[in-house]
Amino acid sequence: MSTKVHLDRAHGLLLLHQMLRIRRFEAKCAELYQAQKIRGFLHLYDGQEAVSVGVMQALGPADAIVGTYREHGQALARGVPMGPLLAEMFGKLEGCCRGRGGSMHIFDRARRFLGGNAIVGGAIPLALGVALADRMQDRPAVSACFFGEGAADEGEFHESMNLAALWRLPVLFVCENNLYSMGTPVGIAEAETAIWHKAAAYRMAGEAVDGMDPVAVEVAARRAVERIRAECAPYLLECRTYRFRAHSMFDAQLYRTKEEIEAWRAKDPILRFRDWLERAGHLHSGDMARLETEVEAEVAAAVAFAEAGTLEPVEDLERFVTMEEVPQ
Amino acid sequence: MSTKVHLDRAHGLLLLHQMLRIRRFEAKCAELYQAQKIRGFLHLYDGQEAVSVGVMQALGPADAIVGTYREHGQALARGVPMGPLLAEMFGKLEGCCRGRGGSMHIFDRARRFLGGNAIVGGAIPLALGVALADRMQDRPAVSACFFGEGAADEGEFHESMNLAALWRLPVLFVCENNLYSMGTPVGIAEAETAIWHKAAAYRMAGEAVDGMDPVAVEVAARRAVERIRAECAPYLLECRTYRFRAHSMFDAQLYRTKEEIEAWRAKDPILRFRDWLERAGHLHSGDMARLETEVEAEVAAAVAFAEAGTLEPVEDLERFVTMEEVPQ
Amino acid sequence: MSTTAPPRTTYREACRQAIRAAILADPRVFLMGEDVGRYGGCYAVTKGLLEELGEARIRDTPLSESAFVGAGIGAAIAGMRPIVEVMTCNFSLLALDQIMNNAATIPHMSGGQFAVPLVIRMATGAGRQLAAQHSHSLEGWYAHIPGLRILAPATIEDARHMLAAALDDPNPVLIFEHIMLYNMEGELDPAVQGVDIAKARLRRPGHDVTLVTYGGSLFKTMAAAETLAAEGIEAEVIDLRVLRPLDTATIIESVGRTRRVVIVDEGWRAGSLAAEVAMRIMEEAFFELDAPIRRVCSREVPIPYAAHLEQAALPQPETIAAAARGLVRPSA
Amino acid sequence: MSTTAPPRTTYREACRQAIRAAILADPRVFLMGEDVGRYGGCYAVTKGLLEELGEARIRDTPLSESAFVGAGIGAAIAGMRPIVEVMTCNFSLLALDQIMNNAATIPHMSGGQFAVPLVIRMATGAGRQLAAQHSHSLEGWYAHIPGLRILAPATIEDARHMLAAALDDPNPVLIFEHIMLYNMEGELDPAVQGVDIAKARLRRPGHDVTLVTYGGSLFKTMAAAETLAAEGIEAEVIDLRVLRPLDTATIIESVGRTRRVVIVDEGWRAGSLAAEVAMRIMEEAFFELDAPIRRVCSREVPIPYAAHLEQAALPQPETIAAAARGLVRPSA
Ligand SMILES: Cc1ncc(C[n+]2csc(CCOP(=O)(O)OP(=O)(O)O)c2C)c(N)n1
Ligand SMILES: Cc1ncc(C[n+]2csc(CCOP(=O)(O)OP(=O)(O)O)c2C)c(N)n1
Ligand SMILES: [Mg+2]
Ligand SMILES: [Mg+2]
Repeated sequence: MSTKVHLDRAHGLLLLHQMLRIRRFEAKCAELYQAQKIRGFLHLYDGQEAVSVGVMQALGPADAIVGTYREHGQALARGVPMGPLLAEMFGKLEGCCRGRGGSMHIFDRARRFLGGNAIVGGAIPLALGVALADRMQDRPAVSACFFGEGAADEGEFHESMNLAALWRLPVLFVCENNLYSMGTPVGIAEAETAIWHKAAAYRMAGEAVDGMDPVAVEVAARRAVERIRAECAPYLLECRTYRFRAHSMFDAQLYRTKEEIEAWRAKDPILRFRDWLERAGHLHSGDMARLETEVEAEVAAAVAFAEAGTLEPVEDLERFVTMEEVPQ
Repeated sequence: MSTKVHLDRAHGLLLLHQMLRIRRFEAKCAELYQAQKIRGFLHLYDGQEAVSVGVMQALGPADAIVGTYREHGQALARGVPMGPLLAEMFGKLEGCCRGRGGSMHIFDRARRFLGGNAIVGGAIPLALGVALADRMQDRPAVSACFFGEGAADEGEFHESMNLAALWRLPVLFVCENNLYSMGTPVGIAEAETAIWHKAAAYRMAGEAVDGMDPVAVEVAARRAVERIRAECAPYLLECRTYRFRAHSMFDAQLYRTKEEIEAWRAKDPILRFRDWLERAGHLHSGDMARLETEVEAEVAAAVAFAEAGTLEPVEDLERFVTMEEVPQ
Repeated sequence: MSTTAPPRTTYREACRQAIRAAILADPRVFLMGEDVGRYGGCYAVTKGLLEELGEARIRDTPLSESAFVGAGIGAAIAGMRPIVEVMTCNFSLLALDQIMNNAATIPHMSGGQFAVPLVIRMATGAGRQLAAQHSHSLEGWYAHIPGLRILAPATIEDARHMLAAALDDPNPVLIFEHIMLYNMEGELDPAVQGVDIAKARLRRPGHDVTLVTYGGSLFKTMAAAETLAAEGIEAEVIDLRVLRPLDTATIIESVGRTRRVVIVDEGWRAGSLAAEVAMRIMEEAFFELDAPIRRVCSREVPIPYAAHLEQAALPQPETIAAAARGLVRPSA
Repeated sequence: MSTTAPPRTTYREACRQAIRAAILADPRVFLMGEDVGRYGGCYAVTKGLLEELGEARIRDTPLSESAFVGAGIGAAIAGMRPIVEVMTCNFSLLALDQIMNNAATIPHMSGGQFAVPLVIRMATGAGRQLAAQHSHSLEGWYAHIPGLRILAPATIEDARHMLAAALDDPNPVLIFEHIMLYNMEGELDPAVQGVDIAKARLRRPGHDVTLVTYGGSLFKTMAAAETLAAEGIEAEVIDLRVLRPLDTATIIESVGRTRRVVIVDEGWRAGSLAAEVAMRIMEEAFFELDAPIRRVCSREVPIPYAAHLEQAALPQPETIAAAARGLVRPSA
C-alpha cells in the first residue's frame, strides 16, 4: 500500500469510515428496494467504495464533481448528506432533488455535485463546461468526472477527451473500470481494455491504479490533481475495481461466475483496508465496533428522515421546467 | 519514391492519367460553378488526387468505397463515369443519383461506391456495416472508408474504430489529412495531430504516408489491404496531403497564408510524379500532351453529356422516399 | 386447424419469439445491440437467444449507439436484414444522425439505388419510475421523418408478428415497444400467422366518440372506454399501430360514425402525434365534427421519479374518460 | 433622439452585431462553435470577431457537436452565458442527447438547483441546393421539447435583438436562423433597443384570412398576401417568432377576426409545428372557424439538390396564396 499520503490513524479511520458509510447505506438501500420503498433503477456501488473515497480526498469544496447513475458512493464521499440522499430515493420533497430524480439523479448544489446522470457518457461534456467556466472566471477549481469503462466506448467520451486536452481544461477523468457494462465484459466491448491507454490518443497524461485500495487511489488522485493544477491540463485516472452485486436490481448475472465474484470479494476494499490498518497499528480494538455503530446510527437517521418526508404537491409538477431565474 | 509496386511505364501512366482526370475535371467544375451550372456546395479535391488514385489501385470491383462530400476524386478514381458524375452536379436526371444528390452525394451502385456523405464522420459507421455484411455473407471484400482529419474529432469516428477493431471488420480507414477542417488547422482541433496514432487506442494497426505521392499511397494501401484480408482486422491509413483550393466555393481562406499554399504546391502530386516518371524514363515525349488531350476530350464529353441531360419530372419528387423493393 | 386453446404468453415472450423466428427463417437476419446477448436484453426480451443462435446472429455491441445503428444501415445496404436494438428510445438520440441523415435519406438521395431494409427496435414510455432520462415517448416525434415506417405494437399479436412484416419492408422500420407492456399476458392465436403494418385497428366498436391511441396508452384507453360504457357512452377505440405513414382512412371512417374525437398519446402535448392526427381529421373531415377534437397527452415536463408525480404527468384512464365525457355530454 | 435615417444593414450583419454587443456587454458571454473564429463562420456571420474579441471569447471548436454543446451546458451551469453555434440544425442531431437529456432536463430534474442559461444558434432551412443532409428545417420539431425556448428571427430587428433577450433568459434558448435570410437587406431602427421573446407579431393586418408563419417562410407569406390583396383578399400575417412556448393568444385573436387560417411551415408536413398551431386553434377557437385550417408545408421528402425539385418541395408564395384563396373563395 502506498504511503505517500500522510496515512496516520486519523486519516486511516476517516477513509475506513467513509467506505463503511457507503457500504452500509447501500445494504440498506437494497433492503428498502425489496420493501418497495425505493423504486426505479437502483445501481449499487458495492465493491467500488475505495474509488470515490480515495478520489474525494484530493478535492476541495471549490472543486466540482460530475457523477454517474451509480453515484451513491460518489455523493456520500463528496459529503452529500445521507438523509436527503435517501429521501430522494424515496421520492420525497425533502430529497436533494425534491424526489424528482431518484437514485440515478443526485444533484447537490451546495457541494458542487452535478449528478446523477443516466445517459452513459452523456455527462462527460458537462464536466468540461464546468472546468471551462472555472478557468474563464479565474477559479482554480478542478472538475472530477466519474464514468464507467463502458462509457469510454461512447463518442462523447472521445470528443470530450480531445476537447479537454486541446483546451487544457482542469478535468480529472475518473474511469471506474469494474470490468462490466451491464452484462458485457470489457473485452467484449473494447478493443483496448486498458482504458488509460486511450489518453495517449489525446496526448493526455493518465495511469491505472488499484481501485480496491483507497490509499492507492488517493495517492494517484492527489498526484493527478496537483498535476492538473500545475500544468493546467486534464488527466485520466483509471481505477480498476469490481462491483460485487448485480448491475441493477433487475439482473440475474448470467454473464459471470460465482467464482469470479468470490475472487474479487477477497480484495474487498473495506476488509483489506481494515486489516491493513490493524496490522499497521492504526485500528485499535473497539474502533471497528464504534465505526459500525456510528454508521448504523447515521443510516437509521437517514431512513427516519426519508420516511418522515413529504410528497411534493402535484400542483408543483411543472415548476422548474423553465426557471424564473438563475440560482446564485 | 517507393518501388515495391511494379511501377512500369504502363502503371505509371495510368496513375498520372487518373490524377490528371481528376484535376482537369475539377478545374472545369470550378468554371461551371462560376457559370452557375453547378450550385450548392462544391468541395474540390485539388492537391489530394494522389490519395484516391493510390488507394483505389489496391481495391478490386468487389470491394466497397464509402466517400465524403469531397468525393469527386474518390469517385473518378473508383471508375464512376465522368458524364453521370457531372450530370449529377448539373442536377440532371442522367446524373448518377438523378440529380438529387449533387456534388456532395455521389452514389454508384455498379461500382459499390457509397456516397457522397455530407455529415462529417457520419458515413464511417456505414463502412463498418458493409464490411460486416460482406463477412457474414462470406465475401472476401474490403470496405475503404475515406474521411478528413476533421472527422477524426467526431464521436462516430471513435465508436467506429473501436467496433471495427473489436469485431475484426475488413475496413480500410483512409484519413485524408489535409491539415484543415474548413478554416480550422488540425492543431487547433486535435490534441494529437498525428491521426494514425489514434489507432493504438483500439489496438488497430496504422501508419502515415505521404499523401502527395501516388506510389507511396498505393504501396501503403496494398500492404494495408493485404493485411486486412490476411488478419481479418481493420487498418488506419493516414495520408498527409493538402488541398490547394478553398474549402468550398464560399471561402476567402483567411486562415492560411499564400506562402503556405505555395510551399505545398511545390509538392503537387501530379507535377512531382510527372517529373519522376520523366526522370525514370517512363514518360516519353508526347505522352503528356496525349494524356492531356485524352482528358480534355473526356471532360468535354462529360460536359456535353451533362448539358444534354434532362430534368427529373417534378411528379417523381416523392419516388424512392420509400422503396418498393430492395434493388438487387 | 387445431382445436386446442390458444396458448397464453406475454408480450415479452412474443417479442422474443418474433426475433427467434425471424433469425431462424432467414440467414440474412441478425440482431445487434447493447446487452442483447450475455445479459439477455435490458428488458429480458432476448434471454436465451445467444445460447441458441450463436454470436454471429446475436451480437453484443459496445455502448456506441451511433456506430452500431450506422453499421446496421451499412449492413442493410449490403444485403443483410439487421435488427438493431437500441435499448430505449432515450438513447436513440445518440443515433439520430444515423437515423435521419442516413437511414431515412439514402434511398431517395441516391436516386433509388440503395434501399435500407433495416429494423430498429427500442423500448419507449414511462411508468416504472425511471425518471427524466429514461422515460421518453419519442415514437410520435420520430413519425415526423420521411422515409421511415414507425410501428407501435400494443398487443401480443402485434408484438409477435409485426417484426416479420417490418423485415419484409424494403425501408427502415422503427418498432417502439412500451416498457409497461412487456409483462402483459394474453392469448396468442396460433391461426394468425402474420399482421399487416399498414392499417390501424378498431379495438372496440362504439358510436358516441372515437378514442384514437396507440402503444402503451391502448389499455388505459380501453379502461376508459369501459368506464364510459358503464355511464352509457359507447366509445370506439382505434389503435393506430402504424404511426408513419398514418392510416388516416380508418380514423376518418370512425369520425364519420362518432363525430367526436379524443386522441390519447403519451408524448409531450406540444408537437405531439396527437396534433398531427387531429390535423388530418380537420383536413379531411372538418365538417363531420360536432365538437373540437380533444387530446390527452403527457404533461410537458421531464418525467419525474416520484410515483405520484410520474403518474400525474401521464395520460390516465380517468383523464381520458373525462375528456370523452366532456365531448359527449358537454353540459354534465 | 437622432433624426438620421435608420441605417441599412443585412440580417447577417445584425446577427454579428448582436453577438458582438453581447460579448462586449457581459464578461460571462462567449461564443463557441466550429469555424466561428478563423474561418469567420460558415455563413460569414462571425467574420472579424475573433480578431476583435480574442480567442477566449470566440472559440473555434473541433468537429464534436456533442462535446461542445455539452460543454456549453456545463459552462452555463457554472456561471457563464455561452452562445454555442451549431453550424446548421442538420448537425445538431449529433448533439440531441445533450440538448434533450441535459439542457432541457437538468433544471427540473435537479429540483430547480441548476439553471442552464445557454443559447444555441443554428442555421436552418433549404433553398441553396445543399441537398438532403444540409436542408432540414428542424425548429418546429425541437419545439416539442419541454424546457427549451425556440426562437425563429425572421426580421433584421429580431436577428439583432433576440440574442440579448435569449441570454437574459435563465433557460436554454435555441435560435434558428434561416439560411435564405442572411443576405436580406433592410433598415434597423436605432430607436429600438430590444425585442421581447414571448410574443408573436402581426406583420400585416387583414380580415379575410390569417396566415400564420415564421422564419424563412415569412417573406414568401408576405408575398402571397400581396398577391391576394391584388385579388381583393386581405390576409393577416402572423409571424410566430417564438415557436416554444407558442403565443397562442395572438393567433386566437386573429382567428376571431378572420375565421380562416392557413399555416405556412417549412418543416415536413406530418408532425409539423403547423399541426400543433392548428390543434391549438381547434382547442381554443373551434367554433370561430368558418373552414378547416389549411397548412402549406414542405413535401415529405429529403430535400433534393436539383433546383426545380428543391423548389417543388418547399412552400411557395403561389401555393400559399392558393391555399388562402381556397379558403376564402372555395367556389373559385
Ligand atoms: C447511452 C446509454 N446507453 C445505454 C444505457 C443503458 N445502460 C445503463 S448502465 C449501462 C452500463 C454502463 O457500463 P459502465 O459505463 O461500465 O458503468 P457501470 O454500470 O459498470 O458502473 C448501460 C448499457 C444508458 N443508460 N445510456
Ligand atoms: C457533423 C458536421 N459538422 C459540421 C459540418 C460542416 N463541415 C463540412 S466540411 C467540414 C470540415 C471537415 O474537415 P475534414 O474532415 O478535415 O475534411 P476536409 O473538408 O478537409 O476534406 C465541416 C466542419 C458537417 N458537414 N457535418
Ligand atoms: Mg463498468
Ligand atoms: Mg481536412
